Amino acid sequence: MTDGADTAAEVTTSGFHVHLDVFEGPFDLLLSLIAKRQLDVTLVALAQVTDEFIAHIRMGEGEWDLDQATGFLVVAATLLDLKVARLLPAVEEDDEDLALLEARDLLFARLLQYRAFKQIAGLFAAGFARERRRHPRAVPLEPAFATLLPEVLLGVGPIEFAALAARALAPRPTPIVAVDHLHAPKVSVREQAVVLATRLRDLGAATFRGLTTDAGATIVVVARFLALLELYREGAVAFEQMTPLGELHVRWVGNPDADAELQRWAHETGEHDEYDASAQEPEQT
Amino acid sequence: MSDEHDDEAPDVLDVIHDTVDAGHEPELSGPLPDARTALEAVLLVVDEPVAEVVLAQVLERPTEEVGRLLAELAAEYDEQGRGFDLRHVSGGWRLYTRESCAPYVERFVRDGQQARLTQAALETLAVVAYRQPVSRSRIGGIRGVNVDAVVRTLVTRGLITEVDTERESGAILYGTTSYFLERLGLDAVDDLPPLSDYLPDPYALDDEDVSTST
Amino acid sequence: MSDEHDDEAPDVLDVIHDTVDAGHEPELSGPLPDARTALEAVLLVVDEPVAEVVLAQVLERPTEEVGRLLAELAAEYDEQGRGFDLRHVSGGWRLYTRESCAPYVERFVRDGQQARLTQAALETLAVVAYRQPVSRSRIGGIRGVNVDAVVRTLVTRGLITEVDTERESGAILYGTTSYFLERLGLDAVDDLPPLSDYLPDPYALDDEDVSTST
Repeated sequence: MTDGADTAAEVTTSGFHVHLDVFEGPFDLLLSLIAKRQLDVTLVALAQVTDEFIAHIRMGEGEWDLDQATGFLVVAATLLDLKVARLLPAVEEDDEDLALLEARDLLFARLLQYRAFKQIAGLFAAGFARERRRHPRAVPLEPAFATLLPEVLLGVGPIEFAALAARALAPRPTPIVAVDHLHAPKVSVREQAVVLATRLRDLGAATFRGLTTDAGATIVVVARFLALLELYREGAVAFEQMTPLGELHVRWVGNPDADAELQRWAHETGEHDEYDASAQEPEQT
Repeated sequence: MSDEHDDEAPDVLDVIHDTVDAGHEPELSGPLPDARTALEAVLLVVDEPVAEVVLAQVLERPTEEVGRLLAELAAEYDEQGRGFDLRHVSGGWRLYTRESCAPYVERFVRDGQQARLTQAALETLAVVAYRQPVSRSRIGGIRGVNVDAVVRTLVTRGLITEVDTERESGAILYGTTSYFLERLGLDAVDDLPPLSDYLPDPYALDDEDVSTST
Repeated sequence: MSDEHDDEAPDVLDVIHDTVDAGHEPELSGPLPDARTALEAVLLVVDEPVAEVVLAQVLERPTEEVGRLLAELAAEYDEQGRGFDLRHVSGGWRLYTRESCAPYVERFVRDGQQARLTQAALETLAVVAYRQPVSRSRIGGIRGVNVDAVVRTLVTRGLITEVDTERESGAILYGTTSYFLERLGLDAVDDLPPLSDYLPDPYALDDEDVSTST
C-alpha cells in the first residue's frame, strides 16, 4: 500500500500544492488532460493539451525528484518540438522532420499502450473486488484426519531457520528510489588473487568453473579471471585447456617471488589471515 | 454468476423455500441469497462447530427456523449422497467429510504434497518462534499479509498452539510446541540461535521488532 | 448415517451417476461411495486449488472422467443454488462461497487487512501480467515512471515474484504468481483478455510493446 504514488499524493495534499492533482507519470497526466477536454486520444488531442501539460510541469517544479521529472520532461520536449514544427512554415521534408514524426508517433503509441494497461488495471481492480467477496474453504483438517498428515518437513535447520526469521522480521524497506544498481559492489582483483592463491595452494589444481562457483556476481567472476592472469604472470599458476572454450584447468606451481608478491597483496587488502601459509579453507562459502 | 434461483430446484428444496420469507434485507446491496444458501456459505468457512444461535444472529432469522434449516440441509445431504455431511457436534454445526469416504480422504491426506511447509508458512512459523507469545494481528503486521489461514495450518500441523490471550484485546496469543522443537532438533525455545547473529547490521542490537504497524 | 444411495436423488444427479461405474474397489473395506461422493469429500479438505490429476490419482479414475465429474458438480451447485461454488482457479479446483453470500460470510471471515492496491500498483501489476517475464526498467518505460518501490510492494504482497534474470544485463525479471491468479479468480494468465482489445485498431496488431526508451 506504500508506494511512490501514495507518498507523492500525501506530500502534495498536505503541502503547499493542494490544488495540484498527482499524476503517476507523464502518460497519466496526458490522458487526464485529454479526458478533461472530453477528447478522444488522437494526435490532434495531444497537440491541444501541450500547453496545459507544460503548465502542469511548471507547477510541479521543485517538488519532483529527478526520476519523476525526467519522464515528464522527455514527453514535454517531444510535445514542444511538435508544437514548434507546426508553428513554423512548412518546408521540404527532411530528416529532421522524419525524426520528429517518428518521435510523435512513438509518443502517441506509448500513450495508447499506457492507456491500455490503465484499462487493464481497472479490470484487475474490479476482479480483485469481486474475488474479495468469495471465500475459499480453508479449514483445518477434521481431527480424525489431522493425525494422518505426513510428518512436517521443515527442510531447514536451526541456523537457516534463524536466518529466515531475521529476514521475515527485518523491517520492510521504506519505499525509496533504489540506486543499488548504480553502485555495483567494488571488487578488488588482488583480493581475489589472494583468495584463489589460498585455495589453489590447498587443492593443488582446480578448474576455473570450480574456482568461481561461489563467486555470486558476474563482476567477481571477472575479477577472479583477471586475478588468475596476474598469478600467471607472477608464475604462481599454470593453465591447461584441452579445447578452445573448453574447461580451463588451473594448477598451483608456486614460486618464492610470487609468494612474496602475494604476501604484499594480502597485507594491502587486509586479507593476510587468509593468505597465511598455515591458513585453512577460506571461509568464503 | 451467483443468483441462481430456486425455480428449477428439486422437490426437496421446495419444502425449505416455503418456509423462507424473502423479504429480509440487511444493510448491504445486491440481491441477497435465501437463508439456506447463506447458511451453506457460512458453514463452508467455519472451522469449528457453530451454535444455532450464532448462525441465527448472522442470518438474522429466528433460531428455531435456522435449526430447522440445518436439519433439513443435513437430511438433504444424506439423501443426495453428498460427500459431505452436516453434523451437530459439541453444541454446534460443522461440515464433515462423509464417513464412507474416509478411505479416499485418508489417501489424499497421506499422499498429499502436504509434508513440506510452504514458504509463507515457514516464515510465519519463524515469526511465531521468535516473537512468542504473539497474536495473529501482530504476525500479520510483521508479515504484511493476512496470516489467518497460515496460522490455522500451523496449528493443525501441531507446530504452534494457542498459549494465552492478550489482556486488553482478548486476542489469542500463539507459541511454538514441543513438536516444533523436535522437528527442528532443539530441546528448548532458548536453544534457537540468537536472532541478532542474522539480522542486518543496523538492527542487530534491537531484538524487538520494528514494524508492527498493521 | 452415511451410505444413502442415489435412488431417491433428483434428476440432475442421475445423469452423473450413469457415468459412474460403481465396480471399482480399492483395497479398503466397507461399502465405498461412488466417485462423485468421494470427490466432494476430498474437495472439502482441500486448502488450495487441486489439480485434476491429483484428484484422479486419489480416486483411481481416469483424469478425463474426474474432470467431467468436477464440471458436473460445479454445474449442479449452480443449479441447486447452493451456498458454495466449485471453481477452477489457478490450475486446480477448490470450493468457494458464492459471491451473493459475501455479506453473511464476512461476519465470520475477517480479512479486512487485505488492503486494496493503489492505482500505481494495479497498473504495474497489469504490465507485469501481460509482459512477463519483464524487468523493472521495462515496466518503468511503459508506465513513464520509476517503479522500483511499487514492484517491491507487489513482491512483498506475493502478487509477483522474481522469475529470472536477463541474460545480458543481469536485470531481474518479474512474473505473476499463482496467488495473483487466485486473487483474481483466474485459471491461468492466458485467460486474461487480449491486450489488443484495449488498443485502437492500427496498434492492435502489434502486441509487443512499443520501444521504451528508458
